[in-house]
Amino acid sequence: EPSIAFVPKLVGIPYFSAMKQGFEQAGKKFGAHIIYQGPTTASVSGQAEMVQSLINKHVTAVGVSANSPTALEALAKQAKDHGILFYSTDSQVDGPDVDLRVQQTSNKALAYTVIDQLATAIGGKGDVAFVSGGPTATNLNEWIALMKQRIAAKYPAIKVVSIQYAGEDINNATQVTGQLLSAYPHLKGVVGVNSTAVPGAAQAVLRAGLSGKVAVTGITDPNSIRPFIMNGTVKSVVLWNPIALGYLTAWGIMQELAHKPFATENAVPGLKGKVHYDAATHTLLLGKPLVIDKANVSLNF
Amino acid sequence: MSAAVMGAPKVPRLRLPQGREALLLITLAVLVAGIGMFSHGAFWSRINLDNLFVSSAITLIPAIGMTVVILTGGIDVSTGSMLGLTAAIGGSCFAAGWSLAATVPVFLLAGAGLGLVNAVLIIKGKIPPVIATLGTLSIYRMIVFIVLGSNWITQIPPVLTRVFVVDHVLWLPVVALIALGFVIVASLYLRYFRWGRHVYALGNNEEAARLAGIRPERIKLAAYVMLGLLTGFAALLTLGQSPMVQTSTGSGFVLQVIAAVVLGGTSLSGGRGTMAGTLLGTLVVQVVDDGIVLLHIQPFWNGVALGVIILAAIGLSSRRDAGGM
Amino acid sequence: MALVELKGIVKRFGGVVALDGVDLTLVPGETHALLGENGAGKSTLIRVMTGAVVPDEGSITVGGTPCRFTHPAQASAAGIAAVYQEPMIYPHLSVLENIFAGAEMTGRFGIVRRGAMAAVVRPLLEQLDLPASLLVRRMSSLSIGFQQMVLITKALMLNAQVIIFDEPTSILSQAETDRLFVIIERLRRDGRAIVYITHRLDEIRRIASRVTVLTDGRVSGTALTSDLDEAKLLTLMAGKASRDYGKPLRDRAAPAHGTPALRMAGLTRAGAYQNVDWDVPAGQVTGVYGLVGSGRSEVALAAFGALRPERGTIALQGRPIAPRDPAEAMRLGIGYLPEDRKLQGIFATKPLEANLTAGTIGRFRARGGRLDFAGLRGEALRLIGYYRIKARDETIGIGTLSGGNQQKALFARWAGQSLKVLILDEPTRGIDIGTKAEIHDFIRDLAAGGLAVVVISSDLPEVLAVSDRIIVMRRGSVVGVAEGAAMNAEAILASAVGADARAA
Amino acid sequence: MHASGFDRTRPLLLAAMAVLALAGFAIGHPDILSGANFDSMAVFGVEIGMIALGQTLVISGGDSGIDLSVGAIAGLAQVVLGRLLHADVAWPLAVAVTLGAGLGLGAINALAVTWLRIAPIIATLATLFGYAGLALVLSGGTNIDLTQQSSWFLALGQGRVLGLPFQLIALYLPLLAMFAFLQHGTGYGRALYLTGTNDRAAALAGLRVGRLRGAAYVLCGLTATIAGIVGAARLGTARPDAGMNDNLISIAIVVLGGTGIFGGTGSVVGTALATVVIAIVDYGLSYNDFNPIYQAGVIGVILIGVILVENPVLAWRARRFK
Ligand SMILES: Nc1ncnc2c1ncn2[C@@H]1O[C@H](COP(=O)(O)OP(=O)(O)OP(=O)(O)O)[C@@H](O)[C@H]1O
Ligand SMILES: Nc1ncnc2c1ncn2[C@@H]1O[C@H](COP(=O)(O)OP(=O)(O)OP(=O)(O)O)[C@@H](O)[C@H]1O
Ligand SMILES: [Mg+2]
Ligand SMILES: [Mg+2]
Repeated sequence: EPSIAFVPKLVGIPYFSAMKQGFEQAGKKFGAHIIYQGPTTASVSGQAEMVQSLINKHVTAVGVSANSPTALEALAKQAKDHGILFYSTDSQVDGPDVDLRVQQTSNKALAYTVIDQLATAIGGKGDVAFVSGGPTATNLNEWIALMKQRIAAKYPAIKVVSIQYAGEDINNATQVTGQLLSAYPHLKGVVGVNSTAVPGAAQAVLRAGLSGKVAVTGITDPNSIRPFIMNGTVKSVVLWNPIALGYLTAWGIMQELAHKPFATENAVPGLKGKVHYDAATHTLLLGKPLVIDKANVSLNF
Repeated sequence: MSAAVMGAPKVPRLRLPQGREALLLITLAVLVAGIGMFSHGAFWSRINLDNLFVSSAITLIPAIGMTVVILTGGIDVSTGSMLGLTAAIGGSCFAAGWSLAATVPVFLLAGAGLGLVNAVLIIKGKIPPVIATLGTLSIYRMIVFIVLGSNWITQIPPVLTRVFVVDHVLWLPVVALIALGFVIVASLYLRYFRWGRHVYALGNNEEAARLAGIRPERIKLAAYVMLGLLTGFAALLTLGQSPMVQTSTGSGFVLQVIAAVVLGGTSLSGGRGTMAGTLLGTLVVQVVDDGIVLLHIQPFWNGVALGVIILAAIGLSSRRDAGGM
Repeated sequence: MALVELKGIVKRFGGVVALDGVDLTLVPGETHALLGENGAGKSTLIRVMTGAVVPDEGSITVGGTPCRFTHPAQASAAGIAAVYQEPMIYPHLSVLENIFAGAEMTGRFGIVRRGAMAAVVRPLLEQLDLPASLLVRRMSSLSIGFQQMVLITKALMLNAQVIIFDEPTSILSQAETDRLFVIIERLRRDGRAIVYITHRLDEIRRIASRVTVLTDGRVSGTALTSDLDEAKLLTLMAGKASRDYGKPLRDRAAPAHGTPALRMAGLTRAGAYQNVDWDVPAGQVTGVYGLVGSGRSEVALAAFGALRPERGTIALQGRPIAPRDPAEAMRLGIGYLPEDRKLQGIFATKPLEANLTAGTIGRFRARGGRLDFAGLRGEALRLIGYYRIKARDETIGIGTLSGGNQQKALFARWAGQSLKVLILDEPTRGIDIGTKAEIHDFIRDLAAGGLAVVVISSDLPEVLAVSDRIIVMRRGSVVGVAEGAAMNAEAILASAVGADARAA
Repeated sequence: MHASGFDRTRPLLLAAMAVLALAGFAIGHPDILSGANFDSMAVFGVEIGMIALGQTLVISGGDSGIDLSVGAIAGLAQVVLGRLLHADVAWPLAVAVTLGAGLGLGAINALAVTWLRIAPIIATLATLFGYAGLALVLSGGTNIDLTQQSSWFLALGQGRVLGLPFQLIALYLPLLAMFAFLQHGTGYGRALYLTGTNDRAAALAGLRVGRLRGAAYVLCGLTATIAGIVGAARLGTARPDAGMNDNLISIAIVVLGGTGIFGGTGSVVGTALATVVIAIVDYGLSYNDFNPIYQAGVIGVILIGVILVENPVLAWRARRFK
């Protein structure tokens, strides 16, 4: 039975636990032992240390949701030299030595969907602010860039007045949003870019008595945002299904280990719909972003 | 070299607090005036003031306990983990459907209990406070991970937010009023009550205090337990501020608390400092932090601005405080 | 009827036997002096009585009931109070709080009654001739002399049955000592038992009725003061007769001509000293006498670069200097032995060797920037031997030495350096009589070697014994300079105290 | 007693603990005793170990000395280096400039503490914000890719000497030797110990207290910078947040190594042994599939446990001397 190790950006957050759940479902189904280990903070070096120890232990496959796109390239090569499969999922590693990449959804589709939701909520015009997580998180920064791109192209009446960084901490997000609300009295909307920023921003808006006047949306999971969707502060947020992402990753690894090549469109047992594969970048793509609103907020992840 | 360092006499002074409070007050006034002016009134908006008062209060409440602990010559660096752990324990009760009335004591007891663990390690185990609490900092955080099992708790009753944060009494959010009340009581207690004076005596010279019949162990025990209790209360308030418990809840918090206390003029070697200083220190930190967003400073420059303002404001006042040569 | 009875007290510190079966009986209405060489065990005995140190063997009875003190609180409950040799202060608290720490007067709800405490202590301050304004000052802002006065006040305040003084007057001058004695005498008549430790024999004769001599942790004799003369005492202490103390040691140097090695002119620092002129010639010992707080130490600190004067000039061998810190002063050739041994002098947790060589580290450099450890050790051993410091070896922590031996070590640290000017502030504080004379010899030798030496002391006989000239200061000003025949005790005391001060 | 006040009990306990930990892990997974694993432990221990060397000096200098900015310095150093390399500056020059910058950052700390007389915890907290902010500004918040740089440069973090990691043999051990020599063999070390013990007495003995302490902060800035450079070369990446966890760990290592936070005691030798213990425990736990959340907790237990074991040992030794 092959052992598949997954090193998330950090442990202790529901998002990666959900991915782990998907990994384990697939592990049970396809016969693989899943090892889930990661640093307790999103530390590049901590992640590298875990990957190194897993390589030294000669697991069958090791992979990450990367805290840095380049910092693990040397380790990917080392894995390859030891005959260990190296993959990245959720947040990718650059370079030629990555055997498999699994992408939740196209970054572009995700960012565009968020902005479309925002535009609907604020009527297509007004001042908005972004609240992000860590200022150095690669994928968050990429999404922000794409969101701005969408605004420039499609919603010229929307103006991004500020981008703030609150880390992975809901209290900081609440506080920063509170400050934004006073610093920009005409603010119409707040976009939370990571899973703590959206509920934090919603809480600040709620506290300031601006529910309904300032729209909040962004990228987060249903569990975190449920209270705010139920009380009407937030209409919709955007995500994908992390359990499915984990599941797909594990399936993809099993395919690779069995030397079964991917088609451009793949049917995955246990997943609905077809999964696209890009041979040039060795990337499996889970699917379209998922809009979460009152109708489907009972999803549990 | 400061005059005080050489042990040389200086002009008579009436009481402990040095010019530090006055200097902090001036610093605060300058910051408030400056930010008030350049933020085009945004600083004075209700939303901002509430925001400021609520976050100040949540820092201030444990800072009161921390001041006492540092006055005794000790320190507790586990406060952030303690806050996280009490929030996790209390939050689990909420998640299990406990009522507010049943859960509030859980927060306070959990906090006091964790404080007691620190106290016992320090007093009975004779472990230097930094080491003991560095140890429990990691251990408490580990327990947070175990308790939460990497799920965030979101079932926090909204009434917490309403009661502590949204409702106002006398123009202040309830938390702020509570914090202010605590500061006043603690300040009076330290200043006018026998036990409070013993805290200072102990921090000044433990050996002398022991020889004078003061029992250092009891005072230390009370100080650490009280800090735990206040931290437990702050955990409850944190959930009123943002209704979610994360595994990272409270990390980075202790530095903020210690910074406020030390900035307020409390000496890390003990025996010197006041509650008023801690109050002002807390406000200065929060106002600087607030001003950076209000002044529309580019986010990447936040840290630089924060660092420079602290160095400038504190550096100038410290130099003055030390009185030159 | 004995108030306190110690029997067979033994206390060991590691390998050192500090007390080796000591018996002591204290009776009410008697002042009992304890005498002994440095390191004889006096302070340890005191600490046993106050519960600060738990003896290994022996028994203590107070008022007939056997006691075993494991915490100082028990001793103070039993009515025993002490002024320790090393000032036990709360530096950041006010004088009032220092006096009442642990014994606050409280009213309803445990509120501390400052007013009442001040009212209680004020008469006592008056008797000690201390201003009431002292009460609100921060303890650390006082010079050590004043701190000592405050601690004495504190012990007197406690209203204890047994009051112990461990060298209370070692940095007090005649005037303060006199005031203290009046109070001690009254307490004695009140029926208290007083224990008094000192190295000044004249004081013993003035107030003590009984003397116990300790030698190497044993009682070598107890006698009524009236039965003892100096020679006998010294023999008891050291087992040998010592040189007559108090006589001039040597011929005075001829009055110096030419530029003095150190000259300070018009030195002023508001609130501390005004218009101070000091001329310190090379090859001589210049004594500086004054009451506690007369500003002697502060002027010295100015010369040493530790406290900048506001006005005035300092010249070294005719060249004006303005040292910014002690390091610069030392490079110029000025040294200063501070008066506050614990705070300004020793590195308590460091070995004797490091303490002895702290000022000369830079001189012991071997190849490759290495410290010359053999050299350091050699120098330390030389100093230990030369100045007869009683210590197991040079690696022992200086904090475990007796007060007098710590003082000798500090003296050795400075005397061992090559300088032009050396200012010694209370150099013999806590040093026993036998050794004191030796230190005086050392001081005279330094001067004879061409060094300009200043001796600041509150001990008038000492100043008279070692000095070639004496500067007298009062309230921050120089009020007299005496030389040759003019150097007599009465005249110097009179100008130090000031005619007006007595009246006030 | 040594001038350092350093007692041999602690190093012995730490050494024993390292052996025990290894033995314990070997029960679960005997192949942990392989060369590759020791290699990895060394590689991951070296950077924090270097930072801890500097931190030891700062803490032992007294006056509540502490440097909270070490992590930020490491991150800023990486960013400066990354920028220079991307501007096609030759790597030796870029490294040299970065080292110079690191000295400067340390010097700012030194000035804030000794000249502005700000309490070290506040001063270095402020510079922590400042340096981390500068790193963000200079990098634009992004990951800087150094994987394409000269392999000579990358060898600083990935190379090998005598079959062992380059940074261990050529950087850490020499640094450790230098710092140990500085502390125990030179006048500077002696003077810093005295300053840490009693700064008033030190000043009045003619020691330049401000300079002595200031130098400790400068050296600490330097070690953090070297650690940052090694990290960048090891990962082929420069990041503004590279040192985010280093502050607390470096302090924990220093106190575990026996340096008292009130100053005047301790030794980099203890710090080095503590680094070894932490590296073994850290790596060993993850090698044994322990959930990483227990790693921090175990380190907490070690901190407390060492003192709980040491206290009776010290008491016993004191009694034995009677
Ligand atoms: N804490 C301690 N640890 C080790 N040795 C100690 C300690 N305290 C005192 N000693 C030793 O006990 C002996 C007696 O010291 P003590 O202080 O009682 O002497 P003393 O008679 O008061 O001398 P002095 O006149 O110099 O004050 C000395 O040899 C001293 O070194
Ligand atoms: N009556 C007083 N009450 C309190 N402080 C006083 C009084 N008189 C003088 N002082 C303080 O004492 C200081 C002088 O102390 P300094 O140490 O220089 O004197 P000194 O002659 O060396 O006395 P000491 O023997 O106490 O060391 C002055 O700065 C002054 O502030
Ligand atoms: Mg003594
Ligand atoms: Mg003096």
